[in-house]
Amino acid sequence: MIAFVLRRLMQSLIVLLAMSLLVFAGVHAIGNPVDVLISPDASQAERAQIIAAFGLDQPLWHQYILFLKNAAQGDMGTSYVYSTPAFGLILERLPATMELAVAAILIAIVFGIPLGLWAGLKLDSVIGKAIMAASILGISLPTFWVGLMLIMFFAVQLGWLPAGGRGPTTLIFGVPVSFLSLEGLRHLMLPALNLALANVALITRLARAGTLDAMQQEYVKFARAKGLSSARIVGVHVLKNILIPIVTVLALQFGAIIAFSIVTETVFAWPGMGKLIIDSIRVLDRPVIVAYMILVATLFVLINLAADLVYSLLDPRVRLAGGTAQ
Amino acid sequence: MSQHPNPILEFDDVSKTFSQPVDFAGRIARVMTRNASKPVVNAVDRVSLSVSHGEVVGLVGESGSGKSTLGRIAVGLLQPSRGTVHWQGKPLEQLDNEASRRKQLAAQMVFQDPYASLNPRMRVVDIVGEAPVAHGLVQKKDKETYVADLLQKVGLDAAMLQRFPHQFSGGQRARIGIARAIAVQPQFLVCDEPVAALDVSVQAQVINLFMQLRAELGLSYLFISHDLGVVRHMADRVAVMYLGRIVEIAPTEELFLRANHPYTVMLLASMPVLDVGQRRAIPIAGEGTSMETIHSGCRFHSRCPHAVPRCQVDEPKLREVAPGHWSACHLNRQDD
Amino acid sequence: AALRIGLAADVSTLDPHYLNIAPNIALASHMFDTLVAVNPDGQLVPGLAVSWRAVDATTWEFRLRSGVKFHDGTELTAEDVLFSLDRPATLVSSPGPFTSYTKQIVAKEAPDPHTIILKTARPYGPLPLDLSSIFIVSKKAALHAKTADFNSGKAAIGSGPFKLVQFLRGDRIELARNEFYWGEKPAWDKVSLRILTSNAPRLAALLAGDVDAIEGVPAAHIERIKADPNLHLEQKVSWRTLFWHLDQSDRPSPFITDKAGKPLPRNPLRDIRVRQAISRAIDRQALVSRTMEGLALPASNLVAPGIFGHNPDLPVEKYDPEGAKKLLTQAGYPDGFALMLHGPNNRYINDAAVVQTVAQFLNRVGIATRVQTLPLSVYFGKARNGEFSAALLGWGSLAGDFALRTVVGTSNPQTGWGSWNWGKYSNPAVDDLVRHALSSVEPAQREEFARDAAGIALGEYAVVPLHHQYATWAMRKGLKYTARTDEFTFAHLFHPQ
Amino acid sequence: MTGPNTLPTLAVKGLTTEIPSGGAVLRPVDDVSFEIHPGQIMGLVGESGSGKSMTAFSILRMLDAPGRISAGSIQFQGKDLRALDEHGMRDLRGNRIAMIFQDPATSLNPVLRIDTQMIEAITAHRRIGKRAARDLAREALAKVGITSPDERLLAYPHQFSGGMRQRVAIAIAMLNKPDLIICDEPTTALDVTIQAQILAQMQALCREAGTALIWITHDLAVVAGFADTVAVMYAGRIVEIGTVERVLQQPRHPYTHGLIASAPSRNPRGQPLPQIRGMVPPLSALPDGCAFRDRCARATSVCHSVPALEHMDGRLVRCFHPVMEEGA
Amino acid sequence: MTAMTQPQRESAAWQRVVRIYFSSRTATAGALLLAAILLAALLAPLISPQNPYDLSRLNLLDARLAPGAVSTDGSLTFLLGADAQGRDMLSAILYGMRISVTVGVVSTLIALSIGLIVGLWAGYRGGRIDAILMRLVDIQLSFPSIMIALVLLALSGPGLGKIIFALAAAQWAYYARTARSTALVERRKEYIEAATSLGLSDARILFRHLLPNCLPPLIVVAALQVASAISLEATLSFLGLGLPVTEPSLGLLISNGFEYMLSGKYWISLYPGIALLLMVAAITLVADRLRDVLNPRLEVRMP
Ligand SMILES: Nc1ncnc2c1ncn2[C@@H]1O[C@H](COP(=O)(O)OP(=O)(O)OP(=O)(O)O)[C@@H](O)[C@H]1O
Ligand SMILES: Nc1ncnc2c1ncn2[C@@H]1O[C@H](COP(=O)(O)OP(=O)(O)OP(=O)(O)O)[C@@H](O)[C@H]1O
Ligand SMILES: [Mg+2]
Ligand SMILES: [Mg+2]
Ligand code: NI
Repeated sequence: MIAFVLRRLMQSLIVLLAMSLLVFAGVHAIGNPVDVLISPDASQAERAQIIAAFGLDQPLWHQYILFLKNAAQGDMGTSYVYSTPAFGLILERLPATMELAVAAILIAIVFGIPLGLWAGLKLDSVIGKAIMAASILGISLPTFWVGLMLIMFFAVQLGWLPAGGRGPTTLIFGVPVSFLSLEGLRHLMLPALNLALANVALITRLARAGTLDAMQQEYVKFARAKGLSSARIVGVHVLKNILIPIVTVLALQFGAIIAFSIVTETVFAWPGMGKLIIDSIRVLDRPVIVAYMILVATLFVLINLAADLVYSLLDPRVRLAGGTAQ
Repeated sequence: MSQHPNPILEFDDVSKTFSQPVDFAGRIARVMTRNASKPVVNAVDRVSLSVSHGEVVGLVGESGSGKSTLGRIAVGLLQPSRGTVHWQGKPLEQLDNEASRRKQLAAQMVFQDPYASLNPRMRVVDIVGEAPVAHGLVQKKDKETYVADLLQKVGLDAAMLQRFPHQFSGGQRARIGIARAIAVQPQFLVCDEPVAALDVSVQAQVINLFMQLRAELGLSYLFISHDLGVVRHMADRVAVMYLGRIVEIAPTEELFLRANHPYTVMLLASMPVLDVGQRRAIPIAGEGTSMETIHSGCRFHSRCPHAVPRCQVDEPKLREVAPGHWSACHLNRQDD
Repeated sequence: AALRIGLAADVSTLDPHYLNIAPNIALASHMFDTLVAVNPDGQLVPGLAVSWRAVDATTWEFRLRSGVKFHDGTELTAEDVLFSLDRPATLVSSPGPFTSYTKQIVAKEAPDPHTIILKTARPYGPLPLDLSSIFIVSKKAALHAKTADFNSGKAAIGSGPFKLVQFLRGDRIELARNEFYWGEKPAWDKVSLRILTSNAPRLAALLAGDVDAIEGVPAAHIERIKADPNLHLEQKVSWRTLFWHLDQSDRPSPFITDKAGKPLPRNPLRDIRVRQAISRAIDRQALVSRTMEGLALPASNLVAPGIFGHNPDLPVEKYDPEGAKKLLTQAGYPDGFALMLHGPNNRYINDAAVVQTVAQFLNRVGIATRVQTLPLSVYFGKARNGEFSAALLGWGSLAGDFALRTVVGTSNPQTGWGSWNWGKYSNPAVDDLVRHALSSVEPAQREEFARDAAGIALGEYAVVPLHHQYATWAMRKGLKYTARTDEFTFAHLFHPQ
Repeated sequence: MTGPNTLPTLAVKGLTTEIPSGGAVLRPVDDVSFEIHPGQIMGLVGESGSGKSMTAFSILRMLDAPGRISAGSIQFQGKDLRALDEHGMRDLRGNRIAMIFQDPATSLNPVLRIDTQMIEAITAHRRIGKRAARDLAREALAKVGITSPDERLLAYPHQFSGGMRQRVAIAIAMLNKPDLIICDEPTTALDVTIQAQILAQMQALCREAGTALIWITHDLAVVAGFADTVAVMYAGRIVEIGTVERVLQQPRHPYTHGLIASAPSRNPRGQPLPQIRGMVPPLSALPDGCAFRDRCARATSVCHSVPALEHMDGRLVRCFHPVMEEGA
Repeated sequence: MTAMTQPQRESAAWQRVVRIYFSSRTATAGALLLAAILLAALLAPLISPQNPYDLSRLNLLDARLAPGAVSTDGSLTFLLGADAQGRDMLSAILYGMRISVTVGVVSTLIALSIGLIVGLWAGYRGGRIDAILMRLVDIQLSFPSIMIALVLLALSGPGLGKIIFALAAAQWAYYARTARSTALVERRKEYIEAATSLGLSDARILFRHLLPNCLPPLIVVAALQVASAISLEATLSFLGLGLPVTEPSLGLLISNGFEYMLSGKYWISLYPGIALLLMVAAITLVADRLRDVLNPRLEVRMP
């Protein structure tokens, strides 16, 4: 298991390197940030001067080597726009996004699993079918559209919840979080719901498929033959088995949630990483983009690693020592 | 001990170990946990055995003793870690490309589980006909007739060409597995517990089929089973494996009448027989030792009722206890 | 009383000299003053300088307002001004520095604490305009200050109407009234500026009562807001003019072909008749009323009416599709040709729709027009490289000659002229007039030159103007806003009704 | 049947189970009757698909929908199980009637520890502390010959060999000292040596505790050495039932006879084995009358009606033309 | 040997597939709906009242007319209203479905093929190849599709092909992972060993044996991904990274109309939304059933 973790981490380093190279090339291909940011009244000479000041006139590999050198010393570059260390900028936004993503995942789990179980156990019931139909709805509607509808309904029409923004934050271990106050929770509700919706649908479908499968298994029959109550059979025997694929998918989804949080954060004016990255991409703020991608990739690696570890906890048959396990 | 006439396939001191490849990270982890052992399974340990043309060699032994592994080595699905396999007298590694391709086809396997060994999403005509077409043994256009013929040969209706495996009964599936193997015109068949999953009445049909094929096509068999009754019926010679090693080899009748090795004796004793009134209550004799816990001495010593102190130290070698009857037990001769 | 405003764009830093982008300037204006201020109509008015004059062709004298106090209570002196004028040039790591506005100054001195003398290398009329972009910071607070010091509020010490309370990047900025403010005191003791970059959600925030006012009202909602008894709308013609850059370079244009898709030997846009035809084919009235939903004014100039250098003699092009067809025939394109219009899709009000609408009009007169809209990050770079045949640009300027120099002046890296002249229009006469205008320190004379230059350039369809955008603000009933032509949103211009 | 003259542990009479399937109704269990007394072991043999498991599940009332019991009675210690509600059944299952399944690999939940799976079987039926339940579990494991049960309790099923898993399943079945255990081919997947051990163990346990045992298998040899009585099923019906001695030494039904005749051990080495022609017809295509008639050499036109289960030579046989020759 | 003696020809495979498919009522409804949508999309040029791509046909004066209104020149009635350019919504939706179906299906197919090959290969070969491919997947997974879309847009301008590429690039990794995990299980099964011992080539084993057995779970994932590809395209359009504005997909229509939702002109966004929903629902229903049908076990066991 230690070998497994170590191997993963070493591979991840390569992933991060490749990642940063790709981002470099990508941003370079899109355009020149100076063209977007430069004062309208600046002359061509000034433009050339600024470009040179940023080293953007150097060959790309040159810029990349320089970046690596700095990165090795912990300097991921300074944002062009914010004039702040890029990594710090992202870390500053990380708690907000994490809060949102975690809330969304929690909602997905809390609603998705029971709904899926229900639909899987009561296959032919009206409710079971309705759940499946609703899940299609959840998957097919574009996030931004649902987001606006939520705002329209809950904020504008009913006036129950704020239309956007993050509520007041409290520091926990130096990390600002907003879910501790009622006001913060109220702000969190809609964006989290928006982000969760597609995932609720996904988890529901997964849980249903898992339940269907598990109910066919011999061990469920054996559990019945032991005289266990259906509550125990479903709540322990079935649930623990369906959790395994769900954990894997949720780990995968976590990345997607962060990606889609770009949209949700934009719609709900949520000051998270997603909004930062979309703004940065808009103005080609390369240090921020690179730092963001590296952070996200790292998160990914860690989450997948954690997922694999959880996986081996949930399913004792999984042995992590194996060659290059999942 | 390989002076049998005209062996078609011969294992010469063959071993197979399964181990985890240890990479850089693994090494670091081993240092960190101060764990120096490398997890190794000696699935097959220094086995020498030959099968003659037209001979049926039965291979028995308890679950996990390495029977299937040996079978897989025979048909080339696994490479031995040590030792060589001879095909018609020649070491496998000395065969040229064409010859080793021919060997590949000439040695086929009938798998243990008649269902898992059939691709659930392929129709019978493809399951059986794919390889002969791919190897140019038959024309594509003749595939159906060729497969139909084979099906008839194994006692299936040619009208079932287009069916999927699940649409067959267990006995029929076993026959499809056999048809697939003989479709590439092999000379040597490894049958890995081919009747274990079958009903009694069907079992008889399949055993009859094997014997019929042997008579018609002159096939040689390595017949793996732990059902001693079936092996006794089919085999000319029987080899008994225990934890990766062959502990006894003898002509069939000789083995059943004069079993020498304590493990063989125990095996024979636990075999249920259809004779009413023989109510035996066998005491629980340990749980089978596993491959990972072998240390030294005779592998059977922990379960052996006759174990002597020496059994814990020395590993016994195969010795000829009667003509053609070899056994590996210290109780046979005390001299060395 | 407290005021909450929804802003349409993110403020990247509070350092007023770091990045020359509108949201930063708008915010800085709450906390800092400039020597020369700009009134809501786009005219230069006294700021920290009560008066200024050109002593000679290259020497300017500014008289400072006395008794002005910074947020920390210290008094503003000429020292602070000189420091502030020097500071942009020290921020070398800015991609959009303010040095364009200080580079004309070759020498500066402060003969007494309330007088500043500035010298330029050549006669340079727009100096006061340039100085309206340079915020005056407290030398004491800002000396050696980094961006982080401004963001934390440590260095963000100005003399403006508000003091910084808190800057939550990407989320909100909290301000409090500067009780020492020298001008009219704002009506709000607390202001919260919230960043709401998406149109619909920003409006929703207003509707839901999360904010009291928003800027940049989406065009789609103007009607609804006008009809809503609880809301109030303010609008004003903005300084931003949208126009088409038509590729006039002497080579086959990249996105022009004949209708079968084969390249044309010549670039038809070099022919003034073709450019005129394009201008005539556009129904600006319909564009303004439909696509812009009334949020624009048909344009004939590069700068909006009332802005310095606007030439009132230039008529708005009449919609004349038949005339356009005739012109095309005369130019040798009786069957028209095929053209691709390019535009940004996240920059101006309804920009993508505007491009589509124009394409509609051009199709009507026989120019087979297609449309490609791109995000800004991609668009500007490509446009600058001359990769388009017809490209939409919006320009906001407080001086006509300035705009002409950059947008239609002959492109020349040495002089810095024509840095946004994507169409590569070039007319020495125009250049000459603009040069005269810029070097006139006498405003009336300067405006004369500027108008003449505009007359020639636009008469030759150097660019094809479309419309001037409206700037819009929506707020709850009971609030009023003094709408600004430069589109800036200033909390101190909101008043309870 | 031939047991001591006490109340039978289980008396099944005319049990018929139906599965509606695409318009038709399948009858995997058809008019099955037998009795079993405390301490007795009954072998239930038959080929795959003959309805052995369905019989077992019918007794436990654990048929998957849409299957249902359509006729017959199931008396367990004099109580009519068909009259019991689901709650009452649940109290019996795993408590008074336990069941062990064929495949040791799949009948234990792979993701739950052994102790969880054992303790829950106890606490589902008894008000007993966790610790006491664990003690019981440990005892039960030791009884089936698992060494160091304390460690084993903390293990997961995959850490056990097949034989040990099956022993765990047996231990679970015995936890509540049931009066009846139904074993559905519990040793088919195991090694002969382990099978022999388990058989011996089960036999001893039943004799000791007076538990009645139904042993489902298709291996006649297992029954021969182990059971008191044997019931042979074919296509949902019992075709022959009686003491092991009678039925296996002198089979009267042609099917039983054929099965025994085809065993390799009953035949000279290397010779073709006698085989029953054809194969078991699927339930949906059973011939009318005697289901075996298509494969039976002795069949005549009377076989188009269903023969009754009749007494003959100290056993019951369902055949118009029983085999009368001696020996098999 | 068997009870069945009369060799009867069994009906062709596809006939059985069809028969089984249509034995479910929901699946039949789904298929009909999908067929109707596909037909409408295919025949869009013939049945739609207007060619929404032909800018010379649009009239700005018709902008945002409500459903049922007649166009300024009186030539057509806007059954579902008109958008901000005076485009007939009905026509735009029909054409938009065409694009969205293409985008969703083609990008999914491409992503599926790439993902399948990568995943199968990684699962089949294991070891180093597996490690390399899976890390590639990791990179891909953490690379937002918005980035890819933007790079492509910069390199070659907007267009259907690029959007499809961007979506495919963003999604193949999901399939690769799913395929790999099934392949890991399947490759240990004996039928793969059987194929190996028959001397069949790796490619053959991969595609003829492994692939069909790894496909079913992927079909379900793919159906969902078609939906998410379509909605991702909408999202890209919303962010201005989508298709050319004059040739709107359903997603672009929705996002264009998005602004108008607050001002009562619901039809510009709502109707394309409904169309999208119906489409996705139909695809999901059909795919769910297809998975079942492709499962040979569903074929009744015959005597
Ligand atoms: N690919 C492999 N990797 C690691 N260990 C293996 C592998 N294949 C087999 N083994 C181990 O090798 C030993 C012998 O296995 P093998 O399958 O040959 O036994 P067997 O005699 O055929 O048993 P059975 O009767 O259960 O089929 C077992 O301990 C098994 O766990
Ligand atoms: N849900 C069902 N629908 C239709 N037929 C069924 C169903 N369940 C079982 N059957 C059929 O009922 C018959 C009896 O099945 P059962 O499982 O009792 O056989 P068995 O004797 O236990 O066989 P095996 O030895 O294979 O376990 C079989 O023909 C089976 O196909
Ligand atoms: Mg084996
Ligand atoms: Mg059964
Ligand atoms: Ni030999």
